[in-house]
Amino acid sequence: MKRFVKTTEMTLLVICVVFFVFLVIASGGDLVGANSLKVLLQFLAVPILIGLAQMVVLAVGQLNLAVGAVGGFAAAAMGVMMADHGVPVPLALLFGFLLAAAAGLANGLLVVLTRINGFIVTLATMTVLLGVQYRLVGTRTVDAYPAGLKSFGSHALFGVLPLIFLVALAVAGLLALMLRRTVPGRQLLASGGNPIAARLSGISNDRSVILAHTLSGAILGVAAILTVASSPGVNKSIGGDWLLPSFAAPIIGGALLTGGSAVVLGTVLAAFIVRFVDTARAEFSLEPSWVNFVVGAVVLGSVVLGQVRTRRQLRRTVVKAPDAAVAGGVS
Amino acid sequence: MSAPVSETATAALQEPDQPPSSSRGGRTPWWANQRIGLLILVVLLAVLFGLLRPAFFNQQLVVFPLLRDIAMFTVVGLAQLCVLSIGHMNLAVGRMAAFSMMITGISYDLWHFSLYAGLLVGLIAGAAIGALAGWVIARTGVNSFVVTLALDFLLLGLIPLVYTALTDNAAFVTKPDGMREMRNYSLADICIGNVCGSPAVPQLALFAVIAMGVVGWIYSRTKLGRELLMTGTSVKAAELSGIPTARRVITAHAMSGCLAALAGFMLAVSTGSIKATIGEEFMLPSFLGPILGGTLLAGGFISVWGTLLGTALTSVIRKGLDLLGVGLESLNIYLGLILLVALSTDRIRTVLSERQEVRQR
Amino acid sequence: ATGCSTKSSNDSTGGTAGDDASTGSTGGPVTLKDGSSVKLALIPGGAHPYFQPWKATAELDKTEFKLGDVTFDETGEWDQSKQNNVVTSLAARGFNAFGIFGVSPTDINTTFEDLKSKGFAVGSLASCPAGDTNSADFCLSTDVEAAAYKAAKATIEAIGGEGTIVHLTGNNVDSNTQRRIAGVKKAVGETGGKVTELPVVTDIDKDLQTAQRSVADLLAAKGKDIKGIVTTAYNPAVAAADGVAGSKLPIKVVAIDDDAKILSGIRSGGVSATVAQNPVGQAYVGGWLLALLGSKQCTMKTPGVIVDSGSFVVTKDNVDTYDDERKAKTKELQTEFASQLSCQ
Amino acid sequence: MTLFVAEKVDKLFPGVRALDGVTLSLEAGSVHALLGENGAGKSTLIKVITGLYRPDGGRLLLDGAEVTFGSPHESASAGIGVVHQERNLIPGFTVGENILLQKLPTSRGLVDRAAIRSEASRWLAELELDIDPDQPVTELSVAQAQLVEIAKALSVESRVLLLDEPTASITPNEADRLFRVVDKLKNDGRSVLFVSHKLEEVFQICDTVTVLRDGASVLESGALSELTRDQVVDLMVGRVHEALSLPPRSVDRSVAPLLELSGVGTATGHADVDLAVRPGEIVGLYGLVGAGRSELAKALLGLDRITAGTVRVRGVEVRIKNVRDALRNHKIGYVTENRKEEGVFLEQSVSRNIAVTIWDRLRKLLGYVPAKAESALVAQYVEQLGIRIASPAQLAGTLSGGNQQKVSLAKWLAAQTEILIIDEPTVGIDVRTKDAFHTLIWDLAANGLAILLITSDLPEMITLADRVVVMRDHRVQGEVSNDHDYDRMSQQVIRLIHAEKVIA
Ligand SMILES: Nc1ncnc2c1ncn2[C@@H]1O[C@H](COP(=O)(O)OP(=O)(O)OP(=O)(O)O)[C@@H](O)[C@H]1O
Ligand SMILES: Nc1ncnc2c1ncn2[C@@H]1O[C@H](COP(=O)(O)OP(=O)(O)OP(=O)(O)O)[C@@H](O)[C@H]1O
Ligand SMILES: O[C@@H]1[C@@H](O)[C@@H](O)CO[C@H]1O
Ligand SMILES: [Mg+2]
Ligand SMILES: [Mg+2]
Repeated sequence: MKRFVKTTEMTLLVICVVFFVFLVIASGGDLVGANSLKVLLQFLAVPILIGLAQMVVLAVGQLNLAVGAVGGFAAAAMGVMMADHGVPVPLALLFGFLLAAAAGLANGLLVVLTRINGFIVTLATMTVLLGVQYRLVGTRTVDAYPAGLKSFGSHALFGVLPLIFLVALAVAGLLALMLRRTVPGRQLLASGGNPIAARLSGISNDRSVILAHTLSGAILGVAAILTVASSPGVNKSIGGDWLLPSFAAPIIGGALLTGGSAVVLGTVLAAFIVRFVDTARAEFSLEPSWVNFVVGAVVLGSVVLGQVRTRRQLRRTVVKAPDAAVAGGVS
Repeated sequence: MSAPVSETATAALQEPDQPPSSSRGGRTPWWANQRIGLLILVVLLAVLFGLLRPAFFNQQLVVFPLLRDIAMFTVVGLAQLCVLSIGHMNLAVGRMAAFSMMITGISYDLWHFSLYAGLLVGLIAGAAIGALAGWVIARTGVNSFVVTLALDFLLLGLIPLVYTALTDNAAFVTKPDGMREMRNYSLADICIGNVCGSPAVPQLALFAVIAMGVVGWIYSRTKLGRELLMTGTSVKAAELSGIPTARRVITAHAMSGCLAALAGFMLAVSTGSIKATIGEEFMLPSFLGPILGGTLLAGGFISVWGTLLGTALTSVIRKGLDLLGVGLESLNIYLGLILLVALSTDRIRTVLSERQEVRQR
Repeated sequence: ATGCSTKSSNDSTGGTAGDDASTGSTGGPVTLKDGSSVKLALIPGGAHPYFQPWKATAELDKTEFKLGDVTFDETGEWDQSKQNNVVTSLAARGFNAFGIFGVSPTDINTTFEDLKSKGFAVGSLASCPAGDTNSADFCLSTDVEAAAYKAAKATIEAIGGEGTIVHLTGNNVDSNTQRRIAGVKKAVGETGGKVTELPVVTDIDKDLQTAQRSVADLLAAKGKDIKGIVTTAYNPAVAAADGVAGSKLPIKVVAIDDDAKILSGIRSGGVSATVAQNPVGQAYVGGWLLALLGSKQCTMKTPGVIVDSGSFVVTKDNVDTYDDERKAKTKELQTEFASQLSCQ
Repeated sequence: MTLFVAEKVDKLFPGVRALDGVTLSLEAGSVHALLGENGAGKSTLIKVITGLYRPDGGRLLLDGAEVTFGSPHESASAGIGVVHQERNLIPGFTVGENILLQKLPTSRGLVDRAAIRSEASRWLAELELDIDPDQPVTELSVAQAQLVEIAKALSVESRVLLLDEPTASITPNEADRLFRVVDKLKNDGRSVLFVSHKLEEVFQICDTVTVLRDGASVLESGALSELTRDQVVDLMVGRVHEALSLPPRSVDRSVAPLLELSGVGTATGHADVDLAVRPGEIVGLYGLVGAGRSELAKALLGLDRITAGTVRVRGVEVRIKNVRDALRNHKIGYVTENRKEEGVFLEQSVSRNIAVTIWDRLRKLLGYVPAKAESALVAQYVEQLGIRIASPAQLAGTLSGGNQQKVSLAKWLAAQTEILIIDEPTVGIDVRTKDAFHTLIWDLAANGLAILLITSDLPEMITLADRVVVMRDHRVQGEVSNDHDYDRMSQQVIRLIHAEKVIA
């Protein structure tokens, strides 16, 4: 707990709360109305998931440029299966999910087997999958799938908590549990934190990389399911705007590009902050130009703050340390 | 005062038997060199496309625009390469191009600058905005990814505001003298006596040649380039070796911004006007060229030739597919697959060379 | 939720190629003598449902005018550089007549000039270059300002002539967007203050999810005050129809284009009206003109003329018949152009 | 009983034959030393044994049966534990998790934190270490990190334990604790391989020895009791190694100090530090690990804030902004103790590593650095310091530790500084090179350089320093004038360290 107080997560939490309170006041209290809250949370589900999908690959020091393409392709596949081929909903969703996971697995395998830079591999698979997505849906917007799925996508518990948001949180929880408390999860982080040390401890970095990419694909599969359930339809533009936010959330959340950090909470909180900016845009009828300006400032501000924090912290620990070190002195 | 090492110390330090400094010492064979591999790939693909569609060698309609593209994206790649050299990223390359071209556009539209004066102003603006990014990174120690991403958003906000305020159509359409010619002229328009250059080579490509020359020279021949690479390898060690790392960070980003501006100018000249959306498509190609060419994302190693070849590889594939009339349903699928296959051969070569080397001993 | 009955947009989009051919006499008012030397390329800005009718119409052009070859190439992907590359590649492959939707209105004249200087026939289709000049042989396009004006009028009518409306559209720094914003403003202005407009929401046409999120946020923040939404871009139109239906607010939505998804919205009442354009007419008449110009049979009397290809307000009442109106317009276009030609 | 044998092992790297038919055999219940100069192939042999490298020839026998290890995991499962020369901890993890990483305890599919805590505590206790298993390893000092790695190797409960220079960065008293554990293992019938450049330790705890030279074993399993220290050194060096003899050198005490600190306090906690170094003088700065000596050096170079007192260089009060300022304007150089992270650029060529400080001097118009002049200078220092490289283009990261240290020093010699701060110069350096370094440092002082020598190696300090300043808890405890007599001096110094705090 004491350590938590000094973390990036804490900074983000404070920013979140302040931002939220500010928005509530600015909207004259409207924002805490059931519908507004629901809308706020409804559109957090997918951003949280794509942030997490990027976070797991960042955790092994890789990156995934194909987030949008994997998600968009899986969503398109599900849509087409249901609308054009009458595949039952659960089957189509399962199949789409598996496709996304398989795409992630393919990324991982390609990185490991070819030793080509992960950046290039995922760029190439992104290109391929964008092609497949277009081949699947063309310029159509596919929406002829059972209403049950759509009502799942728009249903909210107590009129406030959208189911899809809860699904996203559940995924975040599971991911956190897996990274913190399971052996494969720990091994994955060890590979990211110090690949040589991990290897010396008998951990297969290759396996960690494959696992991370597969997990990323699977999370994107869930994101695709939620997208299909909650969008007016599926078309070739799905996934088109996922790339940048997917990086922004974990990095604002405190992830290191060099690997080794599991920042599930930070990623979720960062997604909240970005979402608040959207809300502010609508609330103040801001021109997108101004919104972009604000996003830029918030990102920079929050991270600079975090940096100042850690620096101060570092200084403090260094000053404190001598006693501990001297304790082992010559006798 | 120098600190000579005396004979005694030197004698004491000498190894009894120096290892034979093998001439081949640790070098990989030429065919395993990544750049040469890329070159072979590019040539093979060009020949293949040429066989399938002889029009591939049409100077005016294919080679000329292809080279113009390669030239521009090479400069885009170099812009990224400069920050990659210190282990940073510039996610705002495209927007920096847009920003600098906005200044150039203003200089044409409002101040009636000549073509080259406007370019110069743009380059300065690019260097300045890049330096700003570098300065923030150096001062705050925040990751370059985050800073340039934030800057990207900031500019994304700023640029349209300026365009909407100053123009009717969100573009500066004033064309200074010489711009049209620059777009269309090839080396055939440059003659020494009655020997003229090839009509397949656009004059615009000269900018890329100059940029490659300057960047290559800086990194291979100068103190600045060496210091950038050292900073990229280890900031701590660089700082402790007396390299002003903060200043190098700023320099790298300024170079990046300046090159982004040049690329923006080349794009503006080749498409026709200076508009807010310049550079929107720069980001991925900016990484693709250098990284395909062997520049390390982690910093400390760059390849200018590699950047050209990496850029050429992707442009040639796309052009070939264009000529084969591959529709959008298949275009991206082929593009991605060819890239993967082509690069896998690179890996196979490396493995083979390692095997061979151990066998030779 | 709104209608769940989308089939392929190709078969339900208003008007098919065949219809338009039957409207004119074979070859139109001026008959093409020999189209075999003409290889026609229709090049949209990128993949978009709006352009899909061009594909079939191009095939029709080929059979009807006995053209050497036709192609429909959307690989430009909304990037002017890429589109320029597509154009030159097509030229290298032997195509010599081009109907182009320029990605960047401020740049496309340059591309046109290049092609003209090489002796090709060029038409600006579905959008005209920004500014006062058009360097193509002709421009056959929706008058976007007029279309937006009509859409705004339809919205105002739908809300009963009073209240607040909001305009959702695409890329702010695109000259067509500016024209659309002006069209809507004009219609609002004409109400003399009875209708007011919230600040325009731009830049939400990139993808469906962004559009959907923006609409939801807009409705959550301002839904109670809004009576009508006029959209002049595709994704915002789809998102607005869906978002309003989901929110159960009494808001009227006016959309753009007649993609299957939107027409089904009109039929089910989720969308009050849409402004259909005339892509079939553009491709058909454009193809015919380009063939005449490309075969050197005719030249334009005044190169660069700009002709409105028409826009049509579609409501529940005329959703099944508006296409006749459109066909009539196509026929009219041919006659209009015939007078602009000087032929051998 | 022979537990493990590595027989005629070969290992090739591009350009280097690191192992050339090496044979090593380890007996149960005995401690075996593996000695050799820097780059002799000790670490490479250990990496081959643990499955990290695939041997290019030879075979491994465990209990007389041939084994091949495809990965460290396989060797660990076969009962071989190892502490590698390089630090290998996972930064984001706790001490406990790092210790048990090879085999994380689980209960019901989840990592069992309580079990980690209790088990890790057991191994920490074994080393008499007072470290919280829940502490993140990033908060450990270098020495603590080293000890945690040893605990990690112990936790595998291996029959064969390989220790590659485990004592390089820990204090003598921590080393003693380690040796007690080694003794216990030995009595349990396990086999321990011990690599060290500190021969005193080797003679203290080892029973047998294998000596490597240039990748070949020149002595296999000799009994240490039958060897003298000089014999071992001669075997390693390959010829008769002359004991270090330094020519007399005197310091002119009347000359004003080149570097002078008075009442210096820093942001990292130093207070009232007084210190002066004259030209031609070697001032030793001694203290236990963590006394704040390196930090003082860094503050001097402007890397940390100086909050009180004055720093004078050549009599003039200065405020040094950064290393560049120190180098250019004051001719001060700093050879860091943290070779891997701060001393050398592992991913750059040897040539660039050495030349990094001289580009300023070589550069012509537009910053052009003539390659010829550069490589000539580099060649000169490579030659003078006997740096063992295949070519100047070789990456520094592929050099042995000793050669890396030489590179790190070479760059400061090349910079032609007048004041040199040298921090722990011979950690992990072989005997001969160490002697050479000592000659070199001596020599530099004789040539008029002012040298501030920070070292935790007391014999080294007593060999080289003219005066020894003792630090503790970021303060100067006192000063001893050195007469180079080890017994007398070491007592004085230790007494100073443990004296009551000086009253300020
Ligand atoms: N990965 C590698 N690639 C190339 N050469 C290497 C590699 N690792 C070691 N070498 C070379 O192999 C030789 C043996 O190195 P090794 O690290 O085993 O020496 P060592 O005896 O452990 O030395 P030290 O006492 O300095 O640790 C050296 O010449 C070194 O440069
Ligand atoms: N790598 C490290 N990680 C964490 N703390 C460290 C590290 N190195 C030093 N410290 C801490 O910094 C303080 C001062 O260390 P400094 O390096 O200046 O001491 P020193 O006297 O030079 O000893 P040495 O360099 O031998 O460790 C000590 O409290 C020490 O615990
Ligand atoms: O209506 C517009 C057309 O004018 C064209 O811009 C393509 O997109 C459609 O939505
Ligand atoms: Mg070693
Ligand atoms: Mg120290």
